[in-house]
This record gives sequence, C-alpha cells and structure tokens, in this order.
Amino acid sequence: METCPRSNNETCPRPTRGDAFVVGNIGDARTLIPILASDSPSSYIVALVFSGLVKYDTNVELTGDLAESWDIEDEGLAIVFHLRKNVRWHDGHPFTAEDVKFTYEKLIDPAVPTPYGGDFKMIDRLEIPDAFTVKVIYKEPFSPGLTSWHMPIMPKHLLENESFVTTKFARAPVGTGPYKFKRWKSGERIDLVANEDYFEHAPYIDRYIYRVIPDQATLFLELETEGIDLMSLEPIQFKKLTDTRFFKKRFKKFKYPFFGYTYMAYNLKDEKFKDKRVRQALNYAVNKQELIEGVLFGLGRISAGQFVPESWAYNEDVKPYPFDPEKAKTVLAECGWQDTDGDDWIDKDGKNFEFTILTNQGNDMRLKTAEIIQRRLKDIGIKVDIRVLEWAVFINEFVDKKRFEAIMMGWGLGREPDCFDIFHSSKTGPGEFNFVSYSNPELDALLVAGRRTFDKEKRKQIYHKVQKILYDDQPYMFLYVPDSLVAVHSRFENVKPSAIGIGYNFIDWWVPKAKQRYRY
Amino acid sequence: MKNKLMLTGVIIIILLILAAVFAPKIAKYDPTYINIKEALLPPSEEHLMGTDMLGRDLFSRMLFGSRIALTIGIVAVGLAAVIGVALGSIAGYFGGKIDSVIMRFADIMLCFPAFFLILAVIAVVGPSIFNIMIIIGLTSWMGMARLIRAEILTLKTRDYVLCSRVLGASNFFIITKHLIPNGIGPVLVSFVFGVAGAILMEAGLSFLGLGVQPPDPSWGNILMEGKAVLGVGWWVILFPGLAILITVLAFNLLGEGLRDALNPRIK
Amino acid sequence: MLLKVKNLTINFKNDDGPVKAVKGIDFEINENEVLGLVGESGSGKTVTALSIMDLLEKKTCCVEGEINTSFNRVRGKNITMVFQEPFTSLNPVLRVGEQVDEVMLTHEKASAKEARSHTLELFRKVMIKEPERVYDSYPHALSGGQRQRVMLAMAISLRPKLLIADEPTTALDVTIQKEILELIMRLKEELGMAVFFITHDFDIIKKIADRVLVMKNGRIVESGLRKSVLSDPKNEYTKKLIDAVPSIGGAFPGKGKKTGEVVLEAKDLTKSFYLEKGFFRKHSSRISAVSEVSLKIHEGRTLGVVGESGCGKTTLARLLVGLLKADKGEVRCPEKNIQIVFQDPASSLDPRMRMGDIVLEGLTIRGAKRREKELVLREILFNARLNYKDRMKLPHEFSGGERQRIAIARSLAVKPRVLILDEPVSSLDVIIQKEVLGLLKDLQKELFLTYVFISHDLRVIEYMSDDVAVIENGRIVELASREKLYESPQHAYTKKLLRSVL
Amino acid sequence: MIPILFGITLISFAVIHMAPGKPTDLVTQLNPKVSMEAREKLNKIHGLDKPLYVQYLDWIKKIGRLDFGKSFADSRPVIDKIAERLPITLLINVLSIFIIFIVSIPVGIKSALRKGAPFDKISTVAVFIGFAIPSFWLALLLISFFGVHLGILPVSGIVSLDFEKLNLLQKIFDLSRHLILPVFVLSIGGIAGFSRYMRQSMLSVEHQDYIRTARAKGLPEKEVIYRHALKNALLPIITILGLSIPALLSGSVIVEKVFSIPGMGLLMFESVFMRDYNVIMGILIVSAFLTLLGNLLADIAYVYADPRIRYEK
Repeated sequence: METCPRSNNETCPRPTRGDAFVVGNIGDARTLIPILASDSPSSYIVALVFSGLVKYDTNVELTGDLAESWDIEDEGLAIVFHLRKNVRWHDGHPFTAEDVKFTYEKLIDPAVPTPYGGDFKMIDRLEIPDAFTVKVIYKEPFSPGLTSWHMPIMPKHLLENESFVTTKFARAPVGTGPYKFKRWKSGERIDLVANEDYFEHAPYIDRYIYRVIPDQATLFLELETEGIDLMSLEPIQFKKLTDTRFFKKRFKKFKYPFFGYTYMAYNLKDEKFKDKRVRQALNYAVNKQELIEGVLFGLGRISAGQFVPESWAYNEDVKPYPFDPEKAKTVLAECGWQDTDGDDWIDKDGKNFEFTILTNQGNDMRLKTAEIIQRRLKDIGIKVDIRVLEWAVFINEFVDKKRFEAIMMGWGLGREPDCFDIFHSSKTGPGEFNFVSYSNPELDALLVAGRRTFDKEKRKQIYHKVQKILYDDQPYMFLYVPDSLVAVHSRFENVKPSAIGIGYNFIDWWVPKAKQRYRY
Repeated sequence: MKNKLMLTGVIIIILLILAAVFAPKIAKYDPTYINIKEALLPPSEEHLMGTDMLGRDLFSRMLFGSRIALTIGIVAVGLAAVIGVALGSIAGYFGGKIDSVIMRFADIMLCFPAFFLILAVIAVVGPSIFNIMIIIGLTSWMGMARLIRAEILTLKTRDYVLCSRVLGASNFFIITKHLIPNGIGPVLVSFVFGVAGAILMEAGLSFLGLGVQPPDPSWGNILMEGKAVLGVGWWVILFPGLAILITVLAFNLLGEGLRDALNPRIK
Repeated sequence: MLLKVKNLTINFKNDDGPVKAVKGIDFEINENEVLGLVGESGSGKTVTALSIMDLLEKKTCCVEGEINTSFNRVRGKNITMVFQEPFTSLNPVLRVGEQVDEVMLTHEKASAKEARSHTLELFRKVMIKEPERVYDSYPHALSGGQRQRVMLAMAISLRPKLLIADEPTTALDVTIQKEILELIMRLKEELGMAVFFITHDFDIIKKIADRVLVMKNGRIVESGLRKSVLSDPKNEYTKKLIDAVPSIGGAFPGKGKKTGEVVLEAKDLTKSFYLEKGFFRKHSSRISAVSEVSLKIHEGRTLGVVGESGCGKTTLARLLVGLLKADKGEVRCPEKNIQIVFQDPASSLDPRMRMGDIVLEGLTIRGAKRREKELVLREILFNARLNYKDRMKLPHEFSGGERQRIAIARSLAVKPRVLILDEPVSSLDVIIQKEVLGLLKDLQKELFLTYVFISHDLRVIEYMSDDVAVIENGRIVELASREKLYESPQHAYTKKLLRSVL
Repeated sequence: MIPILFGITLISFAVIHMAPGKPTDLVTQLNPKVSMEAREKLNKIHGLDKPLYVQYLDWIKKIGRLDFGKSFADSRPVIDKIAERLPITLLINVLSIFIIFIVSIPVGIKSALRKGAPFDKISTVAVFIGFAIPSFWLALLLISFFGVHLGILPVSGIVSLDFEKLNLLQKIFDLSRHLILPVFVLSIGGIAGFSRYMRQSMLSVEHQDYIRTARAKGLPEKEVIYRHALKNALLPIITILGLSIPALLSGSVIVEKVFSIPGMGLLMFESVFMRDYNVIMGILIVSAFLTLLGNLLADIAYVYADPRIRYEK
C-alpha cells in the first residue's frame, strides 16, 4: 500500500515497530468527547482515538473510514452508509450502526453543549435498517452533509446512560481509531498506545505522547534539545532559527498549505464602504506581497477570495489585484474622494477618509498586518487607527453588534467549500457570521444551489462563480493564506506532506530499530 | 559606601527620567517603524542595540520603553500612596470601628497573592497601559496604609501631640502639622521601593503577554518577543533584561538610602 | 591594690571624626573597697567601666593606656558587671536560670546539674523568693527588682574579686532601690570583693562609698575619701554637684496659708483601662488607674503628687488637663486654662518644628496675629531664660535642659493659671535639674502660677511643694501640707517611702 | 477569621463579575459552525443567565461544600483541577522556602558579623542584584545556558518522559534535575530579601543590652552569637516568612510558565487567557486561604519561639 521512498535499485527497508512519538504543543486538551472538542489540542487527540464515517484522502477527496462505501439516493435527499464489519471499540465491544445513530442523537440533543449541531439539523431522520447500514434522510438535498460525517463516532454502550457534562469518558475515551487512550496528566501530557486491532493496520509507532509546554519559546527549546519530536513552527522559527547545522541534522522541516486565510472585513453598512469601487481601490493600495514578506517571512500566498488554492473549488482565473497605489487614488477620486483642503488626507463632503481597524489581542500577525496596511493607506491619504481588543470584548461588543468600521480577522476552513453561513444575506442576524452585512442576490442563489448540488463538476462551476463574484465585490480585503509549518524529528520514516497536511498517514510512520529513542 | 550607592541610584534615575522625557529627541527611529529587510541586525553604529525580528530599532524601543516603565511605576504607586495614606491615616487617627473596617479590608486584600489578584482583574478588564496602572495601584495600597497607620498610632501618643491638643488644636491641625510631616517618611521609602516593585510587576505582566500590548514597546514585551529568537538574537534578550535590572536596582538603592537617612539608628 | 588604671584614653570613631570620651584618667581600686564614680550623663563613666571589662567594640573605639590587675583578669569569673537596665539586660528568649547557669558552665566546666543547684543557691543568696519558679521563668515574667537580683546572682556566681555596678538602681522604684543597695553591700561583705560603683547620685555615694571619683567630660576632676570629698570638695564642679542634690529636711520657705481662690478642683476622679491581652486578643482585663481622687488647689500654691511608677500619677495628670475623660467624677477649673509639661523633652517637641514655632504653637492655634506673636515670643523667651536668637533652631540642636525650658515656654505662652508638671526634671542631670526647678519657682512667683507637680522623687517634691499627695495604686493615701507630711507621716506607705530615701 | 474568609470570597467574586463578556465566548470562538443559539445554551448550562447576587449566593453555598463549580474550559470540577496542580506548586514553594532559609540565614549572619568586610560588601551587592533581577529574564538565561548551551539540565517540565520506569533513587534524581532551575529562580528574590533582613536583624540584636550581658559573663563569642543573638534575630524573620508566602505564590506564575511546570500558577495563567472564571475564583480563594494558613503557621511558630507571647497567653 505505501510506496517505497528510495530508488528502485535499493531494497525497500521494511517498517519496524517500536519507539514513541512525542508531540509538543502550548495548549492542553479540554475534553476528549469528540462532539464537544472544539479546540485544536482536543481535536488532535480525538482524531487519533476516534474514527468518523468518512475522511479525506491526499487528493482532498472523501473516502471511507468507518463506512466502507456510501450511496446518494433520492436525488441527494438521502445518504446510505455501508459500515465496515468486524470493527471493535478499544474495549472489545463491536461497532455497529447503533453507535452512529447514538452519535447523531447526541449531536441534535439540546442538552448536549456541542458546537457541531448545525449541519445535522438539516437531517430529517436517520434510520438503521440493519447493524451495518445507516440511512440519513435530509429535509432537502444538502451536499455539505456528506462531509459532516467525518464527525467521530462515539460508543453507545459506554455513553448512553452518561451525562455529557459530567462523564468520566471525557478524560478516558474509548474509540475505534489507531491509538488507544492510556492516561492523561492534566497540564502535562496525554499518553496513547498503538491499537493492535486497528482496522487498517496496527500503527508502527508504539506510543504517542502529547506534551503540554505552554510557552512557544520553551517549546522551541525543547525541540532543540530533542525533548519533543514535532512542533508547529512560527514563520520566524522556520526561517531563522532552524537554519543551524545542528538542527538540520536532527529535524526535517515541512511546509504545507493551511486551509484558511486572513482578511480585513468592511462594515458594508458604513457609508464609506458601501461603494464597491472604494473597496476595490483599497485593495489596489495594499501590497499583499509585502504583508507576506513582513508578517510571514514569505511563507504564504496571496489570497484570492474565499477558497485556498488547494481546494477543488478554487478558481484559477481570479487573479489578485496588483499593488497599484496610483490606480487606487484615481478610482477614489472618481468616487469623489480627493484631498480638497490640502491636509494630505483625502476627503469628501468635508469629511476626511478615516477609519479604525479593530483586531483581537494575542495575535501578533494580525496586528503587524494591520500596521503595514495602516502605512500603505496613509500613502494614498487615508487615515487609519488600530485598536486591539480583548477577544471576548472584540466579539461580543463589536463584531456581534456590528459596531465596527473594519476588522482584521481570519477564517479557518474545512475542505467543504460551502460558505452559506458567511456570505448569504439571511445570515446577518446578531451573532451570525455575515457580520459585514453583505448581500448580493446573485451570490445568494449560487450559495443555495451549491448546497443542493451533489455533482462535483457542477458544484465546481458554482463555486468558481462564487469566488469571482466575491473577489469582485470585495466585502473583505482578502489578504493572504499562510503556510502550515512543522518540524519533525528526522528519525521518522515515511513522512510525506500532502495537500491535507502530514498527519494523515501517521500509522505508516516508523523508525529504524537503531534510531529508536524510547525503548521500554 | 551607603551614600555612594544612593548617589548611584539617584544618578541612574535622573538619566532614566531624562531618557524618558527626551525619548523622541534621542531616538533615531520611530520605535514602531517596521523594516523587514533589517530584521535581527546585531548592535552596530546604525542600531546601537541592534534590531528586533521586525527590523525595529531596539534602542529606540528601549527608550520609549523607559517612558512606559517609569509612567506605570510612578503613577501606579502614586495612586496606591494616595489611597494608602488616606485610608491609613483615617484608620490610625480615628481608631475604633472605622479603623477595624479599613484594616480588615486591607488584611483581606493582603491575603491574595498580588500577582494572582492582578491577573484575575486583567482577565476581566483586559490588558492595557491604563488598566495596568490602575490595577497595580488598587492592589498595592495596603502596605502603605499599614505603615502610615502604625506611624500615626505612635505619633498621636507623642507628648508634643498631646501638648498640641491641650493647647486647643483641632484634629485637622494635628494631622496636618504634626502627624503627616512626621509620619510620611516610611511612606516615602515605601513609595520608592514600590516603584521598583511596580516596574518589575509591569515587566512580568508584559512578559506574560498580559501587560502592555504591542506595538507599544515595554521592556517586558520586548523581552517576550525576544524569547522567540533566543538562539540567534542575544541582544533582544540582553538589553531589556538589563534595563529592568538596572532601573529596579536604582530605585532600590534610592529607597535603601532614604530609609537610612530617615532612620539614623540603623547606620 | 586590685586594679590600676593608668592614662586611660578612649576615642570613638564617629562619622564626623573621632570623639574623645575619656581623656587620660588614672585611678586604682583596692581590695574589698567600694569605689564610687560620680558624674553626669555623658561624662564617660560607663565607657570607663566597659573598658575595664574589655567590652568595648574594637571596630568603633580605640582604647589607649594601661589597665593592670593584681590577678588574672577573666571576664565573668573574677571581674563582673551589673548594668543599669534590668529590663533589657537579660535575654528575653532564654529562661532566667539557664542564663545564670552559663557562668558556671563556661568557666568551671560544670555539669548541668551542678550548675542548676549552684544557681538556685545563688538565688537564695540574693534573696529571691521561690528560686525554683524563678529559675524556670523568662525575664519578662519578673519584676525589675527581681531581674536586678538575677543579674547580681550572675555577677557573684564565682566569687569575683571585683564587681562593677553601673547605676544598678537608677531604673528601679525608690523602695526597691534601697533593697538592692543593701543587698550589694551585704554581698560585698560576705564575699570579700571590691565594688566599683557608678552613679549620678551623690546620695548613694554618701551612703556606700569608701572613696569617690568625680568625673566630668572624660576627666577625673576630683578624687579622695568619701568624707573629705563630701565635706570639703576642692573642685568647683564637685561643689556644684553636691549642692544640686536635693535632700530631705531642707528648710524651704513656705507660702503661708491657703488664701487664694480655688483654681482647680477634682472630685471623685476615677478612670480604668481595658487591657487587650493574649494571642487572639479576646480576653481583656480591667485595670483601675485612678480611683476616687479628690483634690483642691488654691491659687499660687504647688501641690506635689508623689508615687512609684505605675501608681496612676500620669493618668491623673492627663485627667486634670482633659486629655483623658474620667469614668466618674469631675474636674473643675473656673478659667479652663490649664497647661501641661511632660517628662521627656525629647518627645514633647516636634522634631521638625523650629523653636520659635514650637513656643508659639498655642497662639498659632488660637489664630493670633504675627505682631502679637512676635511680642509674646520675646517676652516668653526672656522669662524662660532662652535666647531669642535661637528661635530658628530645631529641637535636637538644644541641650536637655534647654529643651525642657522650651516646653515650659510653650505652655506659658498661652498664659495659663495652672500648670501641670509631670516629672518635669526626672530625665535631667542634677545640676540642670536644679536650674529648671529654680526657674519653675521663679516663674511661679513672677507669673503667679499654680502648679501640680508630679514626681517619684520625694526630695524634689519636698523642694517644690506646699502640699503633698501620696498616691498608691491610684488612690490618694495621704494628703497633707509639706511640713506635716515629712515630719509626721501618717500612712504606712508614706512612711515606707520616706524610709527608702537614702 | 470568619469575616476575612467571607471578605475573600466576596472580593474574588466581585473581581470576576465586572467583566463585559461571557466566559463561554472563548469556548465557542468564532467558529462558523457555532451558532448564537449554541452559545446561549452554553450560558444556561453554566448558570450565567441568572442575576449576579443569585450567582454569588449559589456560588458561596457551594464553596461551603468545597465545590468551586466547573471549569468552563473542560467542564471538570474546579476543585479537581486545583487539587491536581496544587501539590506541584506547594512542592516548589516549600523547597524554595527551605532554600531561602538555608542560604539567607548564614549569609545574613556572616555579613552582619563581618560588617564592612569584603564578604559583606560582595553579599550586599549580590543582594541588591538578586532583589532587582527580573525572574523571567534570569530563567531564560539559565535555561539557555544550562539547558541548551551546556545541555546538562532539562529545559522544561518536572519529570522525564520515562519517569514511571525509574527506581526510587533515579526518580529523586530525575525530579531534582528538573527542579533545580525553577526552585532557584523562585528563591532568588527571597534569598536576597531574607539575607538582608537577617543581616539587619542580627545587627540590631548585636547592640542589645543582653548581648553585652552575655559577653560580660565571659561567654565565648560563638556562644554569644549562636545562643544569645541568633535566637532573637530569628524572631522577626518568622513573621516576615509568613508574610512572604503571597509573594512566593505570585512568583510561581512566572516560573511555572517559563519552565512549563503544570502547577497552580500555570493553571491561573491559562485560566486568565481563557477567562475560565470559576477556576480563577477558585485559585484566588485557595491562594488566599494558603496565605492565611501561612500566617497562622507563622503566628504559631512565633508563639512557640517567643516566650513573651507565650506568657501572655
């Protein structure tokens, strides 16, 4: 199944078992109940301990996980999953369709504080004709529904009589994934061991240790002293600190695309930003490449709309605006923004063009981005203030209540291109995600169609249009897509980055006997 | 020896104040000016203390950092002193119920480790220069209140105070003419030490990312940013640390000297 | 000859340069004699004693000259010392017995058991009641007299050849003073040791010394046998010193009959305090400071109030001027113009105020005009024998006697009719004492003042008073005219007090 | 005692409930998949929709039963979270107190006895520097020197990954290796301060009359100092030690953060970032309680050490 990395002449070394893999991260997990885990540390562990019905392959296509296959029926109104047989929970109990049904029921249970209920509310009912078949019937055709079934499935026999708020399961989970939970020392480490009975094959690396080191600099020192085998690097670390011979001998660095982008959103209810030509002009005035150099040390790409280049929905024909401050000035002048009073700030109806960018505290990159934009807009006569706010205040008092002119934020995306919640004109209520109050009937229609269509080619067409319209309308100034950067200890073989990251084939990683560090 | 130490402290403080006041004149660069091409340059003639990872001139940032350190130190402890002296002298002079209510309140406040209390408040109101000053002020008046109260308790039984009362003096006359002038010494000493403490506190908070927020340069957050380049940019770590050390040292020396001057017995 | 001091010079290294404390003195002590050393505070007495004991810190002072002894000087064994302050001279965290044991343990290598029984025997020798209990007590549980006995026990532990006693009775109440002096004399006889007795009080010298040295400013100005020095002092200073000592039975002119109006009257004054005690400050005990005191003072006269420390004198003074409110009874003063002068001039002057401002404080409070203040200041300074030129000086620039005169001047500036004097001369040296007392008498005549004069010293009281009240435990046990009280005391306590006067 | 405990809870609660936002905000983040409805649901589950005084009364009733509520972050009982973190913090603090004692007392005594000598001068300078040095800076320097440059001490954590497999001796060794730097950094300020206090205290005792008495008795200098002077000089130190507990606890936030030690200080730091109010309030109360306990212990020690107070009792 795996391909040998060496050339054909050499004999391919056989993977050996053993050793441990130590991951360092600044945060501890919060809960290991899959449908409650919303932070990234929890998600790492959940992904190793549990399995969903479907998962992505390296081509960003959905493939079976706990489900062997599926059929779309009734013109997209129903999905029938055919489950793997002979899959057992880590405690030996067999996995069946009952577990899928149980998981679904919990996802829509109002007493369970899960953040993932949304997509499952589109389901009309879920039937289990037999122990290994699950039939999901939607209220109307809903193409993102299939992706939503990557949701890890939970064991009914252990959880049916438990309260999700108090259960011990949250700190001692039992799943069907490649690693079994062993122990959790809060704030310190989480230990997993290889699941010998994993349905694909037993992982080669015996133990997975998740270490909590709550300080980015200390974390890096631990990496340098080989106290951990993997960590996500910051751009500066990737570029500058890992250039030593010492480091290169011990670690391999990987760079792969991140599914998400950073943007500056305008409040479209604001008079200044109502005219799309103004927004386009601002886009001309900001040098995105400079942002990438300055903020990301070159480790990122210019964003050209809602989708990242790796997504199948990405439209190659949408080109980012070039950096052209002169053009920006011309366009603004056409819209009536000119410096009439000689104070170096452009004005209209006696008022200078000035606005404030709000961003949240604790994210340096966003702040630096805002600072560079501030300088570029000054060059064309726009006065920008920056205000950094504590996260909860930022969201509650300003974003939710739409009390802002512009904000600097980022979206992390799934592989499913559906962005109904973000841009559809019906999603502008308080606390909903179309906080810029964007409304374009043409786009609304496309977003609805995208959700109802299952044919990938047709969807592609739809989302290409979506991207084009969005980039043209500029409800956001789309800025950049950062790269994901990691360092992995060089003793691990078979580490192959792909469009979906590097962790997807973790069960195939292995360490030659002679290089193994942890032997007991 | 003692006097020399105190003099050293005074000179350093004066230099710091000058640096802070004239920071915009001395600094060659805008402390927030980002120049990626010049990132992480070691100290040179162009950049006396080198540049940080965004190519900002460290010397300029340090200069402006001294403004923040001194402002926070002095304003915060000034606030604490005003609250402390007011509450402490009321408690000490009037005694009785007022005294026990005020001092019990101070006792309760003193039960909380200062850093914990400050962190908790920051969790609520969010970090900013203004908030840090107010929070440090509001959580560090207790020592001074106790000091001035203790002073007033002994001073008010001094014979000259009794005489003054027999001569018909009012409470106000006694407090302002006798008690405060004679009792303010320890508060002054405590103020100077307090400034040192507040500067350390601010640096610590900023170092944790809960103090002064970037791009405002504080020695603590320069150090926090420097932490990320520990292996390759020693100057980003060295200078802010030294600056904090020297400043705190200077205030401590001054405090120690003042204490000796006001209390000749421990010479 | 037991000990011979030759050309002893002692310099202290100070921040402002060296200070000569002792300037080349010679004397000797013979076996089995009591040598008295008299002098005012700061004359170099204690330093001389400490240098004999070799207890001066080498770092801060420089001792020159010779000190020779006829025996091998071993500190604590054959040459010992008793200090002035019994309250601070014992280690507060060690049991009294242990502290005495140490002498034996250090010098004789005795066992703990031997040391203990030796100590108990010593305690009996110095007439400590319940020696076993005292042995296991901590110093703070003992009275001043008991502590001084413990110090003596420690000093005589190994039958020393020379005992240096540095003002051993000064801090004690008069009745105790006498007991301790008698004890020292008895021990001297019993143990056959020499005593080097340091004091400021010629009365004590009269009583105990064989020979006398008089010291002034680091020099010995006169020496000789007790009798010859006392009866025929050669030196002017010695004369002055002897003259200044008040003595009982002097003939002082009285002021005749009580004729003036009553300017101050107290009726049934009673005052108690609540002491907060104990670790959790819960139990408080009531201490009665003044009970049912009634007084009447006529214009122009002096009422002396005498009693031992803690008898309630000070409380009474504060009740009379209104600093304290009585629980019961009342103070009547028709013109409401009473002022007070306290014992310690160091504490009664605000260290940060200038002399002129201190004196005028009462007028400032009353809102007087500058011109008026200026006039009063000149007049009052003249009356108090103070120099107008010194009005800008701070209190620490004045001597003790001057400070007390400043305090008096401050009280007089508001023209009171009655002045309460609370131990006004107790902290002053005898010669100064006499000056201040003389000043007070003159002022009384000039300004027609009425005094309440409070003191523990029967001699001073006799010198000053027209009438005398004796206080014991907050009650007046005897109140009579001066002549009557001193000639035929009625109450047992009065008799005891008078007997203890040397 | 009771009013103080009451005051502690009141302040802890008041401090936290002046917040503009809701603690659940961070849990839900700005995740496109979390609806407004879901957030309301979370608020309800945590009782955040009730009026403030009701929340306080509910809360204080629970505290009586040692129930500090649940963490917003992971729904675990706050008391459990604190209980698993507290021992580490206590261990480090107790070790620090121990180190402070055994270093600063001899240093203080020695510099007092040799006032003005080279040792005194050097220790005075060291004390001033120790007092002024920012602990986080010192920690960084020590980590990069001993941990990275020399590679002889671990960079973070309190035990090695294979701790469980070690025998007792190895365990102790491993733990000590991890604790050396953090305990040193946490102690440094205390060592400086206490050396100074000890020196001052010793100097003032040296001039007491009873020391002169002891010398007059002819006691050897050693006994004068160790039997008579030291005991008295230590008395004020006991009180100051009790008062220094809050300062030590404060210090553990930074030390635990820099060395990644999963103690209560780090929990506080994390909770502050996550606005995990129940945990913050719990830690405030526990730390205040520890301070009270420390003061009580110091009082008891003082009563034991000073016969004057014992007598009054």
